[in-house]
Amino acid sequence: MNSISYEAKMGMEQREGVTAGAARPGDAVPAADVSGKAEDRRMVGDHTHPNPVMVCRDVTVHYGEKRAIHDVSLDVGANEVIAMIGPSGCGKSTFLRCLNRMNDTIDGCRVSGSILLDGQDIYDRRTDVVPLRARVGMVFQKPNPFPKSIYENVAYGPRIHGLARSRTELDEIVQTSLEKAGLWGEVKDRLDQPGTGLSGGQQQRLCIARTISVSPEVILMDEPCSALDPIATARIEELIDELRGNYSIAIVTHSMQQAARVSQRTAYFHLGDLIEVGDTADIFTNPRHRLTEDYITGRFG
Amino acid sequence: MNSISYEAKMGMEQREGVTAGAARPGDAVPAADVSGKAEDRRMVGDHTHPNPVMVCRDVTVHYGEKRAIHDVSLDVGANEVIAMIGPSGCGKSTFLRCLNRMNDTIDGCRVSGSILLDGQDIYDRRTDVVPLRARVGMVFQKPNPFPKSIYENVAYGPRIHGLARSRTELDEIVQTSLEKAGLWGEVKDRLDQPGTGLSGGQQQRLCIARTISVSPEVILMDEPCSALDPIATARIEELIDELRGNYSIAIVTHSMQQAARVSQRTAYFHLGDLIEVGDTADIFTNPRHRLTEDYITGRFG
Amino acid sequence: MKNQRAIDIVNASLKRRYAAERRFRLYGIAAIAAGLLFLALLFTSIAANGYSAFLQTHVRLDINFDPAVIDPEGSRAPQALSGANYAALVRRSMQELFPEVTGRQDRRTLNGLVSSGASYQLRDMVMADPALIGTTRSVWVPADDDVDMYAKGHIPVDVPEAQRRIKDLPLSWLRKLESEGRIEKRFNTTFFTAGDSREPELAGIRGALMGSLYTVIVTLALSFPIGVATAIYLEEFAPRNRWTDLIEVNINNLAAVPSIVFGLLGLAVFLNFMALPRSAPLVGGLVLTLMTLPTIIIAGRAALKSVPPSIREAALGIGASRLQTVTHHVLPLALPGMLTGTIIGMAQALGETAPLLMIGMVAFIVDIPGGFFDPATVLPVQIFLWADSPERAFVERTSAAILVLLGFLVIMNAIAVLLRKKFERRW
Amino acid sequence: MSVTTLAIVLLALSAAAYYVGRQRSFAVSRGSGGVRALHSLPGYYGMLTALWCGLPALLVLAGWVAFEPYIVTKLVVAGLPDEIRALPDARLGLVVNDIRNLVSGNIVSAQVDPAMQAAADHYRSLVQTGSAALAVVVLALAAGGIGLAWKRIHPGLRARNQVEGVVKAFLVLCSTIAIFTTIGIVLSVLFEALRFFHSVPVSEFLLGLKWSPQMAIRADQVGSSGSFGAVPLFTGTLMISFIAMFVAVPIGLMSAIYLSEYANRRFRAVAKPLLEILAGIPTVVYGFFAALVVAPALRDGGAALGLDVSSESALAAGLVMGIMIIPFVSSLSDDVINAVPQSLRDGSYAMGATRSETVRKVIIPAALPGIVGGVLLAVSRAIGETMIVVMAAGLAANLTANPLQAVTTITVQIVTLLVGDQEFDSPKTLAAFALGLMLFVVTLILNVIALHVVRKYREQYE
Amino acid sequence: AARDYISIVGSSTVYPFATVVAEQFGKTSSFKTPKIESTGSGGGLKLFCAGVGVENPDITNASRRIKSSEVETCAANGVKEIVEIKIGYDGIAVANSKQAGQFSLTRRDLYLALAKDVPAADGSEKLVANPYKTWKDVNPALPATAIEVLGPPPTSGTRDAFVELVMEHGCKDTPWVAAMEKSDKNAFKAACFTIREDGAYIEAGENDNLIVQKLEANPDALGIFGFSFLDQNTDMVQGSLIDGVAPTFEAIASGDYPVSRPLFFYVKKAHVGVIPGIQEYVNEFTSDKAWGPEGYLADKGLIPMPEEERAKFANDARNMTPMEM
Ligand SMILES: Nc1ncnc2c1ncn2[C@@H]1O[C@H](COP(=O)(O)OP(=O)(O)OP(=O)(O)O)[C@@H](O)[C@H]1O
Ligand SMILES: Nc1ncnc2c1ncn2[C@@H]1O[C@H](COP(=O)(O)OP(=O)(O)OP(=O)(O)O)[C@@H](O)[C@H]1O
Ligand SMILES: [Mg+2]
Ligand SMILES: [Mg+2]
Ligand SMILES: O=P([O-])([O-])[O-]
Repeated sequence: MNSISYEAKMGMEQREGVTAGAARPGDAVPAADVSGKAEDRRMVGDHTHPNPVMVCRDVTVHYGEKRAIHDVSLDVGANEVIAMIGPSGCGKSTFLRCLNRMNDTIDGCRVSGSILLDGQDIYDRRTDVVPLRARVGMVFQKPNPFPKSIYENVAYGPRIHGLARSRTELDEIVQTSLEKAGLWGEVKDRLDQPGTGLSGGQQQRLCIARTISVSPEVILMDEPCSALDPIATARIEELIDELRGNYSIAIVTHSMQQAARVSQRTAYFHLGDLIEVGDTADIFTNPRHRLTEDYITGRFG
Repeated sequence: MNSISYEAKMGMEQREGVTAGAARPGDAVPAADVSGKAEDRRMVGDHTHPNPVMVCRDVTVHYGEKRAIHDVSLDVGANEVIAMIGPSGCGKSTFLRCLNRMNDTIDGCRVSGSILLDGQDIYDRRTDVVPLRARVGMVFQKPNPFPKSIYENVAYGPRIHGLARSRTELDEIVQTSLEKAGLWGEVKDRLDQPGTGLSGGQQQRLCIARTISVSPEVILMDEPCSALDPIATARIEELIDELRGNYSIAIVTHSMQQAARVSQRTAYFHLGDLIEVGDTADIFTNPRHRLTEDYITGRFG
Repeated sequence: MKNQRAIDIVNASLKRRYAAERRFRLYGIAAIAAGLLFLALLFTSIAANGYSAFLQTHVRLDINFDPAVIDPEGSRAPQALSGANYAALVRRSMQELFPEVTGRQDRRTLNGLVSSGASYQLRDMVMADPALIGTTRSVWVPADDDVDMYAKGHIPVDVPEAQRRIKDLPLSWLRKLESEGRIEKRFNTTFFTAGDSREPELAGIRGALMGSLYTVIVTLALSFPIGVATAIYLEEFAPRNRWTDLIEVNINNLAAVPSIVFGLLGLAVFLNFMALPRSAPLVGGLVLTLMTLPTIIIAGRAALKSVPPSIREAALGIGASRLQTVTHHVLPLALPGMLTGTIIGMAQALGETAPLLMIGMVAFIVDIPGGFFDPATVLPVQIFLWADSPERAFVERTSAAILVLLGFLVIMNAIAVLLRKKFERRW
Repeated sequence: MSVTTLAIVLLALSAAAYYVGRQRSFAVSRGSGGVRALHSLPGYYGMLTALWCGLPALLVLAGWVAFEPYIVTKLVVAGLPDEIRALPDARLGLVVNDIRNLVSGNIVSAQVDPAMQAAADHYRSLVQTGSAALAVVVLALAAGGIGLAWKRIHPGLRARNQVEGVVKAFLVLCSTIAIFTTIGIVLSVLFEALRFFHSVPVSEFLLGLKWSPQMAIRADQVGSSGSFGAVPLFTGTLMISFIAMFVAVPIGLMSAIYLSEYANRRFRAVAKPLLEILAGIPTVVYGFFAALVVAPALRDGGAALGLDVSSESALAAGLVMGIMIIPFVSSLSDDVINAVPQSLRDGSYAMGATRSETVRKVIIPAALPGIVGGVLLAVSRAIGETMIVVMAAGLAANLTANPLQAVTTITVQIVTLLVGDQEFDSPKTLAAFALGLMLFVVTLILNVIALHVVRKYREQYE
Repeated sequence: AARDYISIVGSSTVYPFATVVAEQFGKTSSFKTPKIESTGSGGGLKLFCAGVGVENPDITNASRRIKSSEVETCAANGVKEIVEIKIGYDGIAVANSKQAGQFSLTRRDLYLALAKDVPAADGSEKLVANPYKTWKDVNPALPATAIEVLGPPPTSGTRDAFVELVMEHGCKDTPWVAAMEKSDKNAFKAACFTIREDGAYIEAGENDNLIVQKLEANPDALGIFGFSFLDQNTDMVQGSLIDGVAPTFEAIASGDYPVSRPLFFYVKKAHVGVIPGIQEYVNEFTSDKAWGPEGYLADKGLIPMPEEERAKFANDARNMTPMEM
């Protein structure tokens, strides 16, 4: 764990920020103001990684006429956890979904720029999304197990990708995936029961098991803990830390504490722009951009 | 604000708990263990309030055969914010939904014990849920504005209850409610636009405005911020603090930081039992029950 | 203070609001009750009219299987046996019962009391068992439709003779037969085993039933997969553009095209252009397929829409192709809704007459169709044709045929509902 | 080999091809790192091989089935005696029919003469040769397909994409059927309609207030000139559809609401399919019900109130039609109401709304687009219905707004014009086609409008 | 597949008779039972005249004679030789419920009651919109019930026959109108053949059973339908006397009852001998046991032709003599 303990330093400050807000009742600042007035939005920090798995350059995404993110360049490094933070609607999810082309499913979504996985542009016309998504797995904000048994949930990926030659091999994959996701102990006796019958935290871990069952290289997580209680959250954070040994992980989160706890690098997005990237410890202790600072100290506008 | 600054004290500790967990990879503790082994589950602390609005005694709820909460006794005091915390599935929402009989809508849900509002048992056969719910409003985890205009969302309650005798009176109610919810400034120019078009935080504030539009005495909030980003969360927390002047508020949250920030009293639930109640400051600095302590320090089982 | 006011207002309005609530609920109950009442009303009125058709009056005759009539040459050749004059045997036995009837006209009337089907029945008996020849047997033969109506009380006997289909003289004969126990109502097997006939007592619905079966098989086999495939394409694959808008508007519009126009289309395309045979269940099925497709597609799309997108995202997210996502996850969840559309669509197809008019299925067809290319008619057409027949005895048979059709419909619905239940087992 | 056996053999071959393809994929993967090195799952290679084996062969088979009679007939005719060959085509066709009857052992028209017998034998032998040749070709194609696929399979072959391409092509094909149906319908009424508009100007047809197709259609027939103003038909259609919707929408909608919001699950499981039966009762039955039960009751009821109710009235037909289309509204609305998220209900109940308030103010508005869809389907059905109107509302084209009078509808006129005595170049019969076209165009316009309205509405709320 | 059965189309009026013959034929011969479609006379002739060949019908039934234009269409499509067989008569009854009294009408009464325009009652030589509301207005001898007649629509052959046999005749009772036939044929037609559209005449579809049932439900109404339906429903409805004659079997057969029309079928000669059984079917139809006065068709309500007419058409049938027009 090389992340810093965020709360210890920021807690008081943030608290005060809120208190200060509360002290001015009725004076709620319109959210629109967050956009700031012609601030400097040039990126600070180093967006590259010495040993990148995915390399994104000048990624711009439009939904129809609307530009959601603008010229974002960022690497995802091998065996790192990179956190993406930023106010709601700033384009974190959009960027994340570019990385395994989940945006393809959205009508009117256009992506430009280049995103390379192992040197190959994933938006190239010849790239097949199916193996891409097997290599770049995704865990969603709301746990979304299939309405099938726990076993089938995990076995689905290996099955469609033909990863197991025999039933025993499949059983093995299911077991290892569930073990890695820290769920095996809890469900080993009821693998044939519906995955939808698990608790929220268990469901989310099931989804993680499902994702790692196809041995992806990168795992994308979009606010994976927002529906979970602290215990479940803690367990998933543990898991992320553990998975880092084998996978690269990009995680979107609203909780700065969480970003501080789990990530090595953090990227701060603001209104579609990537504002600052850097070591998590640096970002939280020593933000270089004013917008970043405002955000992590809870001051805004 | 008489809440204590939780993070300042707990952050380090919790962090370490997680770190400790991460340090033992593969040794994920099954959630089932959380249930503990025949621990002492008798309640500690004082569940009464000197000036109660709602008085609950020995409330037990069953879903079909399954008992969700067991013999919970708790008061909701006038002009206080009481937070309910506890691991997922411990019955926080169930208890909260008892307070305005939202459980009535769930098939097979049975409630026993007594819940008094101004001395009258709300589960009495003669009690009418309609005025009850007008007096005890509720805000849900996921913002759920009606697919109507912002104005109509807020005017809905006053309309069905006939609280406004004229259009101007209604306009007034809508405006005051939106003002109280800190949303007026942001939406006053587009009251006729759909409420579903607002951002998540705005939607949640709209739901709060909708709830206070019928002048309830108690407001129940079930994880009102879990879908929101820090800025929106901070704004809603401000709002809660402000509303406390006129209303009693019972809030369920997964975030101990939030509980620490907004509430005066905190109740800790565990597997259907109310374990500990007390001043928020006391609970977080000096938990008396081992389960509470385990939970708030992030140590479990 | 203000709180107090608000809650007072709420309380004051409660009575009115609860009254509105009760009224609303009552409307709901009334609506369902009205729907079910109409169904019950239709059903009972049909059943009350039709149940008697399941019985048929028979007359017991003592038939002398006279070799001189049946097989004068004694060859026992099937040809000879089948061509013999069995009607003469029937006439003779009637004559023996009423020797006093002599006039030519009277004897004609007398012979008219039994159905012309009696001789076919005797023929079949002899063909099945030539040993009968030379013996005398007591045989129950079907009575004429007028006698049947009389026996069932549909012909009032207390009105002036001129207003009755059965005059006084035959009435006296019937009374005599009754007193001798020679008249009896028996279960009407003919109704279920025979094809159409112009003699009500010989008419059956087997032909129409088989025709309906073949037609429905074609319709179901085509419209369900095509409808589902179209719904899947439009909902899951098609880009939202003018072309798919066009398809959507088209499908909605086809739902409003009068069914007879589909008949015109069938005539032009399937008969004239593709030279498929007229009156064939295959063509009927094709036309009804085109007619039911919009219903199935519209319901299918609604069902697909209601599958939560998170399921699709989950599958796509781990690298399932779109098609795999649909077939593995979305379709199973949408199937119940698709079945709803299919039930309604098939129910409609099963009851349709007008489009079949244009493709020659509104026809008198006696032989029971044995395949998709044989000339056939369908139950609603049979009902339509019988309803237009002058003979009174067809009235009850019409109702009985409707009952059979409803039975068919109920069975089909039940199967679909069971299927729907099976797939609806969501977790 | 008969076509059926051939088809079965082909199916069996395809199954075998699946197996072969799968095995082949295993085999080729062995060299390059096992199954994981394959682009697609082995099953997809199997399916691809099966498609290669089955699809071309099936197409050839279908082509043969379509053209065999034609080819064989040509050949048989070529072998017939000259005097028969000299017959006009149609007569020749009859002779061939007779030969076929002879071949298939059916009853033949007359004595079998030697020439016929010879022709029949010829026919038989041709068919035999033909089917033998077909069998050879089809089987060869199938085998060739397997071989080709076998050769093409290598680890990089994008089998899944190709199989899915075929499936997707099938899906697209299916969705175009609606278009082809529309084109077919337009074509099958357009020309006749144009001929109609030659004798009756469009303006008169569209704006004329009098519909009376009483027209002499043969020289010696009595009749009058006829007039073809379709306005009374449109108003009649409108009125009856309106009355039907007046019955069906409240009953259907309230039933749906009751079923989804109030009734328990078991009641719903029984009542819903029961109501669906209403859609399947033959319209003749409804027609009798309307004409013999409802119409007299209305008449007597009207008389008691001092109203003059015609014995055939729009009201009777509309009421009964309304009953018939109840399930279209109730079943489809029930589905969409169920799909309204629970969170909206919770939101409303938590405000202290009663159930009915929640339904009226929150659920119905939210479900409206879907309900409108169901209602549109029901309207469509009402517009297209014939039998009930013929039997209960009569055929008189009155231009009236009084539902107690007899009216007629477009579809009724189409049907009566088409099944009554007809003459295919008199406007009287051609009018049916013009009406069909008009109805088609009008409903098309209505549907386009509906699509836009629903879209707009939906966008506003999502 | 080859066709080995006879295909018959045509009139819904002839359908009940043709089907009886077909059934009898199928049961007693070695041939299959013919398939008979009820398409209406015009629709049947259209199909019939579409050409020679298996896909086209062999025989069409008609409740009117074939038109010369139709013969031309036939010829243009290669259907040159058509054998015409007249099979008998169908009486058209004007009837009402037995709950009310029997009507005795003249054709002139019917004309005045049902025509759109009638000669002015004051005797002046002009046509006025039909003013009559009750039968009594038409003829003081008739009851004072409102005129309400359920009858076939303009697309029906029955309607044409009714107009020809009743309206035209009734119309000619007024001499100055009759004179118009020569002077102004169109005006004459308009005066005599147009049926009123103000609700007194109710177009009631082609289902005669339904008309009978409606009469039963509405005793004030009269209905126009085929004799066989009257025959089968004598307990419910009664035929009105027309020009003093009741619609009975005998009266129609003898020609005393004025409202009856001939029924026909047409055989495509080119098909005889190539489609199995056509000749035999026609023979069955034209045998005395079928269409004779005591034949089974008479039982079903077909009014037989006089002896000599039967002989002529039976002869035509046996020899397949093509018609000439
Ligand atoms: N499907 C879509 N169509 C149109 N606009 C969209 C769509 N999805 C997102 N957007 C817009 O794109 C912008 C970025 O959205 P995105 O979901 O990436 O934000 P986010 O940072 O993930 O926010 P949150 O924290 O609320 O999840 C927002 O303004 C949003 O309104
Ligand atoms: N509708 C229901 N039917 C049956 N069991 C239910 C239902 N709702 C909740 N439960 C069960 O009751 C128990 C308490 O649930 P509740 O929702 O109150 O927990 P919670 O504390 O709010 O959890 P969370 O933090 O996840 O929202 C759980 O075990 C849950 O599974
Ligand atoms: Mg997001
Ligand atoms: Mg909860
Ligand atoms: O069907 P018809 O031509 O006899 O009216």
